[in-house]
Amino acid sequence: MNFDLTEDRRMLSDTLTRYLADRYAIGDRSRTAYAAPFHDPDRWTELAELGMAGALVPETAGGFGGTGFDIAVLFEALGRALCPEPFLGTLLASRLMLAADADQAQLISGARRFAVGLAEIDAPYDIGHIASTARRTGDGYCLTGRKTAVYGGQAADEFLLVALLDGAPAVFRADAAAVTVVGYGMIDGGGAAEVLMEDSPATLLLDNATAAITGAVTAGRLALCAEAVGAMDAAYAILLDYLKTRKQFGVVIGSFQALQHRTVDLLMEIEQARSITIAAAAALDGPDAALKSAMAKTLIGRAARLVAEETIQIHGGIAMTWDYAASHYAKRLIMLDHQLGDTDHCLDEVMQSYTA
Amino acid sequence: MNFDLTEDRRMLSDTLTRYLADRYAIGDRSRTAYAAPFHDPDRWTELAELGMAGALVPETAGGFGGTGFDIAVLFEALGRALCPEPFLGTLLASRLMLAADADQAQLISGARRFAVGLAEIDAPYDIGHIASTARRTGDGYCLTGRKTAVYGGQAADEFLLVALLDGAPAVFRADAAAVTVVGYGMIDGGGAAEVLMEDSPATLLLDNATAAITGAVTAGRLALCAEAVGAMDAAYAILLDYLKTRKQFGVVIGSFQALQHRTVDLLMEIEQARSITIAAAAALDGPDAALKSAMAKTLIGRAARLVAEETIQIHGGIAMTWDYAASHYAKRLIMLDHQLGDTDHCLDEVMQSYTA
Amino acid sequence: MDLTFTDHERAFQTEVRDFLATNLPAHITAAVRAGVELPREIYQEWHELLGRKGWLGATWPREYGGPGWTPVERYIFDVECSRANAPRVVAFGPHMLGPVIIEFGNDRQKAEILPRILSGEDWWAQGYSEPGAGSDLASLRTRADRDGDHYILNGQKTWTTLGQHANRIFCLVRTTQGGKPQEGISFVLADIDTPGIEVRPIRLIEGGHEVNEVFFDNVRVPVDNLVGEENKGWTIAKFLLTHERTNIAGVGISMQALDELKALARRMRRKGRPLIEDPLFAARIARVETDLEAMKITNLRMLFRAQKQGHPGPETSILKIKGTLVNQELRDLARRALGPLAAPFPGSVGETNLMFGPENSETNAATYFNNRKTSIFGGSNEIQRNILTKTMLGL
Amino acid sequence: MDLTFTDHERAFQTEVRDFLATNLPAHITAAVRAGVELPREIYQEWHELLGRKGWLGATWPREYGGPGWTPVERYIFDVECSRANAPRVVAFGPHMLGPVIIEFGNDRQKAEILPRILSGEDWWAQGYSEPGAGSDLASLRTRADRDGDHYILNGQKTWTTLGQHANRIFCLVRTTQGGKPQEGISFVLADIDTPGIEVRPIRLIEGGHEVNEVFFDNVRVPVDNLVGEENKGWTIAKFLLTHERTNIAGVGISMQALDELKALARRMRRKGRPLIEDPLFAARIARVETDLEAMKITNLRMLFRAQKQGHPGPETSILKIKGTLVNQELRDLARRALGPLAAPFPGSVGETNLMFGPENSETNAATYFNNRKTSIFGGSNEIQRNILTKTMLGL
Repeated sequence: MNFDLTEDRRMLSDTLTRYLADRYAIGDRSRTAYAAPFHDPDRWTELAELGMAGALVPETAGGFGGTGFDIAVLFEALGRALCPEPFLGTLLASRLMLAADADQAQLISGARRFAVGLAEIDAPYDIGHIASTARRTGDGYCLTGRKTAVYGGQAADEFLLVALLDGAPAVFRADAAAVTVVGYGMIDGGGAAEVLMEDSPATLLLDNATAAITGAVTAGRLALCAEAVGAMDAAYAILLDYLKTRKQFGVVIGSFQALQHRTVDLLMEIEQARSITIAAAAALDGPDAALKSAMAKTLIGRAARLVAEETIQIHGGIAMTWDYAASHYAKRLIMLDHQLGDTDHCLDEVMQSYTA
Repeated sequence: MNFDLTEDRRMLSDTLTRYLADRYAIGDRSRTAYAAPFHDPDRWTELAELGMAGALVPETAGGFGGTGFDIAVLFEALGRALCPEPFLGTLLASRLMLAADADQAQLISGARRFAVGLAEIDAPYDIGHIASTARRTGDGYCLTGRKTAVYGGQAADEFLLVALLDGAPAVFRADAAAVTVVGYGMIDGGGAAEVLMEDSPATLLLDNATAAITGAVTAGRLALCAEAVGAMDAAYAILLDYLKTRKQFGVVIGSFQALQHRTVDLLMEIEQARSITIAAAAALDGPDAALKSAMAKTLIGRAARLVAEETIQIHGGIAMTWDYAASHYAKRLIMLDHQLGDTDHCLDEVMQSYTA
Repeated sequence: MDLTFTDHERAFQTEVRDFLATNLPAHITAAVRAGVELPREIYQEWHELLGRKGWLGATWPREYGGPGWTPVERYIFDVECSRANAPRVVAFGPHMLGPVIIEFGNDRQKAEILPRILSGEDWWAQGYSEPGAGSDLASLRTRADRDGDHYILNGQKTWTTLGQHANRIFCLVRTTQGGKPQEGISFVLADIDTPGIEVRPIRLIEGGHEVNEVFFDNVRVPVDNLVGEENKGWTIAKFLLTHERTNIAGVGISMQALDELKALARRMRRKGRPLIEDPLFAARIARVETDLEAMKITNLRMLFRAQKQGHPGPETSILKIKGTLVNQELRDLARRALGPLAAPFPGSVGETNLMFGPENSETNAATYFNNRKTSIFGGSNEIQRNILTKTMLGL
Repeated sequence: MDLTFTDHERAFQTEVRDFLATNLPAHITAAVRAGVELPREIYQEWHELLGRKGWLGATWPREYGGPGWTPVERYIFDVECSRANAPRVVAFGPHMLGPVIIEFGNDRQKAEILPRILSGEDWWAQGYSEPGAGSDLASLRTRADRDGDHYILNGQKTWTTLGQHANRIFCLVRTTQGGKPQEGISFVLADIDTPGIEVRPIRLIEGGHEVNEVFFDNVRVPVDNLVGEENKGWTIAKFLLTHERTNIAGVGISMQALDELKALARRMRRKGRPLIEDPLFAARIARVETDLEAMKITNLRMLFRAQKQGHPGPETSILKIKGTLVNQELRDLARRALGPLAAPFPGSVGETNLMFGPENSETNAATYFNNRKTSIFGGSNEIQRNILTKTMLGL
């Protein structure tokens, strides 16, 4: 048993943290996160050069990481800085390409940005009710349908798109030019897109892809949980500082016992969130991966909402303002519950294990 | 709009409250509530003579009450005193007899004690899956099955029993001697019984009785909610008194803000519980009766648990002891969730209204 | 016990409904339904509409141009307006300054100020909170130093809601330094265009401009603009903080939000069926609906007491807390119902015919974040719990 | 990061499992599963069994007869015992007094007291809390006045768990009056049968006899029974309060309770199907299972730190709070699962062959009520929050 990071991962974390502190201080971050293209292409390239995309990819596929703890360490640092760069889409793409044994050199180098179209309006969190379809053509396939909430899609060069082929989910590759991309910024910063496929040409990456897609979602959930832990730590530090400095009625507000006990409750939930994320990271690539990541995401959906709402409430008005960093952490913590399965959806997956 | 009690109901409440204060002070109450027959037959007769059974019965049926507010006022007073007398079974029986236009003179006078067998082990809260059956005989019916949690059954003279007749729930009357009664005391005081029917002779009170049974359960839920409000008020008064007198670290514990705010939260939930009970009382006998009583019971299931657990926790060890009244209030508040549909079951009924 | 309204009250309810059905323009209700920030013109149109009908000064006695409503009538009016998707009345003139002038103003002030509120000519802003004095109002530092017939105002106010639209402002200022915090405070009026006053926007969490900072730099205000006695402003502040609010729980708004939530949950789909059939989501709706149902009665009980005793009881604090919790839970569920479609930052989607969710849902997340304010402003829920600790618990 | 146990630890786990499988008698596990109060004999049998194996003084160094376990081994042992339905070890002798004697006792005390704990000859009770001093231990008033070679004890202790079975008791008493509350306290041992000591039962909420009051009326105790220095008892009290507890969260007990809950939910039926298929109930189970899963890791992190730094961090308070919440929620669900069958007062049903629920479920409600104690004793959850406020928040 060892809860220390390996030397390699500590270095990865330190490097990324230093870079983000330098380039993504909160004011810079918000300018980038809320103006098209909702990330910074130059910085994305720099991050790839620092090895951050490669850290998500196993050595067997040309990267230098890709385990649950690599993913967790990287996303925790991203979360602490609220970094809007499209790492989530990159991770999802990498896992699908890994399942297909596809070359990931351009993903690792950052030369090409990938995004994954999974969700649909009527099937936001599960792949059991996808409506997009693929049709065979002479030399390939054509896709029809609409993919929603394609993270990083507003700035992607290439899409991996899930559509039904002979009734089963399959994954296709399509150039950005081959589909209609409606990009937008997200309320918590960063960008996404709706992707419209109207008999759009594509190549097959993977058929009968249910297991591969579940694997990608599992890794994505772990990443979001780790990101939440980083963001919760940062929000909590801001709150703690405020409790020690802000005065009301002649004393620091941290001296009020009602606030103290509520703050302790946040601490407990953050520690529980950290623990369940460790459990999910350790389980990734094992037989319990999906269940543990569902457990992690449902717990974190609860914890992150509590931390976000209580951070605002205990602060008072100041945390309701754009210019105060805690407000941005609160937004991210709330909105990541909407990604890849919310707290109820993931709880339901845990429940399903009782009757499976 | 008027939230004052009518003069009649105020008198009813005052009379009952005075009687209970005199005869059911907490020590006396616990002796009666925990020793067979788990109520006091003499006091039951006195209460009937004071008109308390009749207050549950409409004038058209020979009583002098029977509205939602009559039921609420009476059970609230019973709840404040944790009275173990079998009023719940009496109310359920009266509603069924009312639906059947049966004579209630003996119920009103207290001469005969009635109890109702609705629930079964595999159908504790709903009548949709009852397994007990009735069989026609020459001059009547014979019943077979087991009825569980028959409140007041340990001391009943006569049972109203629900069994399937031609596949539909019907209500039958059976003398206590015609069935096997396994009486017991309840952990929160008072008594109940399991009733075993082994081809036991009975007479038909009501066939196709689903609506009548639902009506009886609706009234019973209202009664339990009102009882909970009374018990919460009493528990809360004990807690407030303790907060003002108990010292720790040299000050009264009521001076700790964390406890103050949690106590305020209890106050809010009790007021909400009172309100929803008023809503259910007003709706009884109207088209929304079942829905409003389900709303009331689900809210009170939540509120009563919170009040019970927090009352113990804020008190500390003293409220864990048998000799301190708050412990008995806590038990009643927890266990009444187990009667006639718990908080989840009643919530589910509210949910069903969305798709009905 | 009788939970029904009187015949008279029911007739009044019908009158309000009919008035709204006939007079409230569709472009206003559309804007309210869409959940976006309303422009000044819409508020102005609504105020003038009510002003003409004599319903703007809802709490004012008839002699000052109010409708002379009972607490129950005011409640009915509030609920019906919410149900009809009318905008809120911007409270600062009609519901705050108006009653203050009626209670504390002199005859000249009454004659000058009250009609201009009812006509919509004046839009008042509130100058209460300061950066260092949020819930702790008594520690305010904006000072008004006497200079002949004028006060010279210096300092800063904040959280001035819709102050960008106002032409006048009422302020709590410190006219005497030293002494107890509550002493030496005065209640003073000013025109926003007085030299030295600057209104700067505060951008809120969801990106909107709803509140402002107001800076005072040697602002000269006539002494005549003092309301009530000098140094006795705390009395007015307390009057305003405890001023009767018949619908502090926002029952109508929450009823409307619940209806919209149910409609949304019927349209959104999860796992091949409508979201409202998802047991966990339906349970969330049922829980908050039950709370709201109880809160309606709690509200009516408060009205009954207010009507009977002439003043509401401390349950107003309960209603403030519960009202915000219920409202915030409803906003949470509406956001949650949209799933990933809640993500777009309003305005960040370019020209497109694409719907990102059911009609009017594109502001759901922003509304959720914005409404976190309700448990903070007007005396935070923590302050309300402190009040209840004193008044109801006696601790 | 590596969450797996070492080969050595896994081998130890197997050893414990094998030992329990071979040696723990069926009548003991049956009594534990049934959830009833255990009689003295069962504890005694269990203690002697562990004593013979050398596993009773789990935290003791080898030189005093302990097994010399690491924190991880102690954790593994605790979890495996819970999973095997072994009784708890009654902590007062083996886990509390033993370490105190090892740390503060003199050689004579070590030689006399420690072996009698390990052999099961002595059953120690704890005399800590007093009616006026629960969480506020420093305000204790039981006094020990010196009279030659004796102390004369007068006062009252309470919450003395299983004191009815004990033959000896350790007490915090006041040997000097006045001064700061923490000063003048001493740690003294006494035989229960000393004239003037009376143990009276306290009946608990669920009806059981688990705790006692202990009265001291001019009880003469040799001065040799003082442990550590006179008037320095507070040091020992603090040592005990912060004494390393590797399984304060009760992970094994909760794992066992979760398994039993799931089995129960599979057997009980609602609306024609197993309760575990009821979405609202299944959601409750899934929520608490998830919390427990997280808590296991939080516990391992604490162990890792304890092993690495030689002492656990302040997260023990987190584990105490979360551990009780998880355990209490599990007890709540077990009670809830039974529906109306949870109602019978244990013992009130006469002779009958009737089952009132699945096997061993008849004590579920009583266990739920009894376990409300866990968030109160050993430093209530409120005290733990105060501790965390200081240690982790720095407030």
